Amino acid sequence: MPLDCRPEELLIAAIARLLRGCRNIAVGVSSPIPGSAALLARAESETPLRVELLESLDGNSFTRGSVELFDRAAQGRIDAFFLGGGQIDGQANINLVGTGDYPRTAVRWPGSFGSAYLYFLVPRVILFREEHSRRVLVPKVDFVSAPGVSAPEVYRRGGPCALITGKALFRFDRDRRRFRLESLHPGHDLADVLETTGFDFDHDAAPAATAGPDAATLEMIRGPVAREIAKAYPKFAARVFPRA
Amino acid sequence: MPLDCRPEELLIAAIARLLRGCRNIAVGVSSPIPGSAALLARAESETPLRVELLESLDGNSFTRGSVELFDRAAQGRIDAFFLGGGQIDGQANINLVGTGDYPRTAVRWPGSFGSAYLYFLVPRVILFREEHSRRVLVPKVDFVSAPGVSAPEVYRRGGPCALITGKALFRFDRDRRRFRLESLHPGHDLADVLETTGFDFDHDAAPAATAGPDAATLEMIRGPVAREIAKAYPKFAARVFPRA
Amino acid sequence: MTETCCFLSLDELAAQVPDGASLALPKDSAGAPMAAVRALVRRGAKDLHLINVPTSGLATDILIGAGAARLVETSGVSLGEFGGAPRFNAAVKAGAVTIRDATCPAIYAGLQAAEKGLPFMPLRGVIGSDVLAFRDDWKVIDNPFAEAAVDPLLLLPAIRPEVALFHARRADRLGNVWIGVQGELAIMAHAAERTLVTVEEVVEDDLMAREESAAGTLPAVYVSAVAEAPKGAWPLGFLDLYPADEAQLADYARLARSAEGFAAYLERGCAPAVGR
Amino acid sequence: MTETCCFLSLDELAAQVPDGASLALPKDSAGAPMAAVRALVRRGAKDLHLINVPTSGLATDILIGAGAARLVETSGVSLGEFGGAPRFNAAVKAGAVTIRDATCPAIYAGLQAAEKGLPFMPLRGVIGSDVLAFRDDWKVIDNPFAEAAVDPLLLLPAIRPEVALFHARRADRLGNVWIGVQGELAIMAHAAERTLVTVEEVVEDDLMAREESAAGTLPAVYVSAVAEAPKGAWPLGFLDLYPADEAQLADYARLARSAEGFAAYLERGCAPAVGR
Repeated sequence: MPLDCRPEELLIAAIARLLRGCRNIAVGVSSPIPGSAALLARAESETPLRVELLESLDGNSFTRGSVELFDRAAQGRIDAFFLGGGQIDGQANINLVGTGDYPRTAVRWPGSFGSAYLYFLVPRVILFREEHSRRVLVPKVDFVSAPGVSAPEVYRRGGPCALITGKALFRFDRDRRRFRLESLHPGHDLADVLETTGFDFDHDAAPAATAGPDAATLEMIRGPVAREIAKAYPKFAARVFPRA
Repeated sequence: MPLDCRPEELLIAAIARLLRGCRNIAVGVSSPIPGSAALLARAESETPLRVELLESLDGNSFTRGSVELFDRAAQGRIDAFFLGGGQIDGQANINLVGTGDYPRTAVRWPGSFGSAYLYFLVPRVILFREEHSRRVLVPKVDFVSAPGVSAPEVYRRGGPCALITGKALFRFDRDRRRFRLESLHPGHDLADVLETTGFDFDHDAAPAATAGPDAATLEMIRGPVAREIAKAYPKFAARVFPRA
Repeated sequence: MTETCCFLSLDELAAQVPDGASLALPKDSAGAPMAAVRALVRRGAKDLHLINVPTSGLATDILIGAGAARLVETSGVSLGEFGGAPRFNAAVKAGAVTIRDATCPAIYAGLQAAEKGLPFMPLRGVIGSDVLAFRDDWKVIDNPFAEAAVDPLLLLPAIRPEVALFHARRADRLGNVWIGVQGELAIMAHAAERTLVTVEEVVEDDLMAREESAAGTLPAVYVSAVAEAPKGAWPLGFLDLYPADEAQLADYARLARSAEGFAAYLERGCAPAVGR
Repeated sequence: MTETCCFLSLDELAAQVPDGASLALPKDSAGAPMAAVRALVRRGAKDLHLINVPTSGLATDILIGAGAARLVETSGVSLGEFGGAPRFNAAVKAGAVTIRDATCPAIYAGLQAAEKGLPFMPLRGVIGSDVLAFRDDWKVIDNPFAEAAVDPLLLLPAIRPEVALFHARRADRLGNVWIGVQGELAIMAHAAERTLVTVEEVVEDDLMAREESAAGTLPAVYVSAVAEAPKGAWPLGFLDLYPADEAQLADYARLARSAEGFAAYLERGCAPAVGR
């Protein structure tokens, strides 16, 4: 019987499952849910697992400056990273720059950050965007900050492995260059996800439900994970884990 | 009237004159005389002059490792450097590798160190070798660790400006690609230098004498310079400046 | 060590950044020189070519809002949890600044090329992105060491800023600057022609004297001038010294939505006494 | 932080360097791991491909003399004031090792290419030298960013050592290693597949906990194993901790002129207890 948990806790548990087997996870700025998921994965891992929280002054082991993240990714010392997108399309292209004609985009977002590089170098990139709408999940992004797939001659050691939103979890099939719906979060149905997704994707007739955290996991999330993530994201922690 | 000074002191004074106008001088390993000359140039300079002694733990300002010397040279932050050579020829090519057919050279020297790079990047490279003989000063080096001159299309911001030995001081004319004898050290004559130099060079009929240090300079050498160089080269200092 | 660095007031330091200069600025979270940015606004700096290393926020937004920049080379401009960068976004939309979108490691690569006196540095990734498509100063070559038949590889031209400007924890009297684990500040300074630094405090110890402090020190040879500016990152937070002034930042984010609101913020916020 | 580094004895550490491996070693003056080198000789290591970063001396001479190396990539091997490196010189002359002569910044460039996951790094200079003439693994291209008609530019392929091995002042219990201003040790470790470190002492403090010590620390993520080896650089000197053992070095320089003398030195000098 599913436990009563907050949507953020469901996402944290679901993302942590995607991180199983990793040895080194890096989490970018403004990423409290991926950060919590990485900390949960570390807490549940039977083998050593490092988490680098870029947001946090003492939550990472970079001693040569932030260029070290990119070098480490190239060295194969980062197994998983998270990217978002103002727009994400069905080929897993992401747009962090803006909508409309570049450069005088109608809406301007911050910029591509390290995405155009890390998407190629980190084996397991998880796309995370809570908003699940046709505004975000588009047929074709207006600007490709980082492409989801590459021509065979392009050096590429990594790329998208999954997309998780507030409604559903998709796996990305790199060979077919398409997303496949893996599960629907409790409370959401296929018709709604089809309606609010701007790109085509594969799916079962009756998709599974995204599993929530079990009691032990939930205890872990609300205890050590909540306390640790609060150091980097105090406001997030106060809102989501009021009792931690 | 020339002061009575040691040959090392004459060399130190002569090299220091070659360093006038520099702002940043780097001195490689095993270079007590160039190091002393750089310290003398600093003591006599009216404008700020930095000296980086690579040999010394605290005699240089590199905090990112020894790669910083090479980066700094490329940035234009090193005005002068010293190179030697097992062989030096009339085009200012230097050989730090060995004699005979490479790689199984009959005599093997340590290797080219940074010469193949710094010779191109540092504006004022001073060649220093105490031994003045046909063994060292050859018509053509057996192995070019670093070439004295380059084709016009080759990026080159620096190169040889002078060669100083135990007998004489030569200037290198980059346009004519030849050395010109500038002065003979006291006690040496042109006939001897012609006899002991394996390459052709230009010279006046009666070359000048290399000026020794004046009283103030000698005091500087034997005082603050001697004390400072002793930190990096205690044995050299004890031998040459027994009273410092 | 020879003393070549000079100590200036904030306004004197700002006067060392000529109009039209290319100006490298670090991330908001790692040494954004806010007091110096206000001094640049006070002196009416203009036509700056901003190089964000590799991203920015408030520092770039204020300079753009004040009309001090003609071009921004960046991998991202954002106020973080306070939302988008309003004057940057408006200026991009209006075409009031030229934007050169990059990606973080490409900016580091360009600076490292300059640090090494190289014409370019290679970088993996990026191929197939619109970041590359809109950068006609970047080149793709076929990797000459490739084992495969073709192996396209991006080359980034050197970025050599005329001025690098950042805020640091401390400097000593010789101009050595403690940068700690913020290695990108060393890359900026190595790459730049001149480096200007504001610091929380000037200390009497020689930072180069002990190995432990030397390891995190940018030597004075790279430092053109230092200005003491306590709370010089305000209203941003700075390392573990002080937290962000959240009320100020929220205020900025709200006011800067309009040009008028931004002007009102500036009038209040860039007076010489503020933030000192 | 997760503990992934392991603590080994010197002989266990030496066993982590497989025969035939490429092995990066630092300069004699900046972390040459002499105790580990003796352990390698004791275990009879062979066919090593030595990469001097960027030069070496006693460490390389002993490994060559002991028949442990098949190839040496170096910018210089010398005993400094004790003269040439006798076993190196003899082996080169006899063709007993393959020599790849380089120049210091080329070795750094190759390691930095590996550090950045790049196929190569460019380098200025070197063109027209015989260093380049004898390196068929190096390439010269025409700089694609050149303003002039032609601009030949050297490209160095990445150097990715299987093992980096060096001696450092201290490690903590998590495997973080203090390297101070010896930044080339970080480059070596970043570039290498595995990094083995001997240290003067293991300390109880977490070196990453304070910014001052973190700035000079190689994080444990790069460190495969650590062995405690007090006086681990002996008979070389080490930083300001101890001076070179000049009598030993003079003895070595004299004995190692002949293969027999070297063998006698080894017998005395590589017994497990020596240098500990």
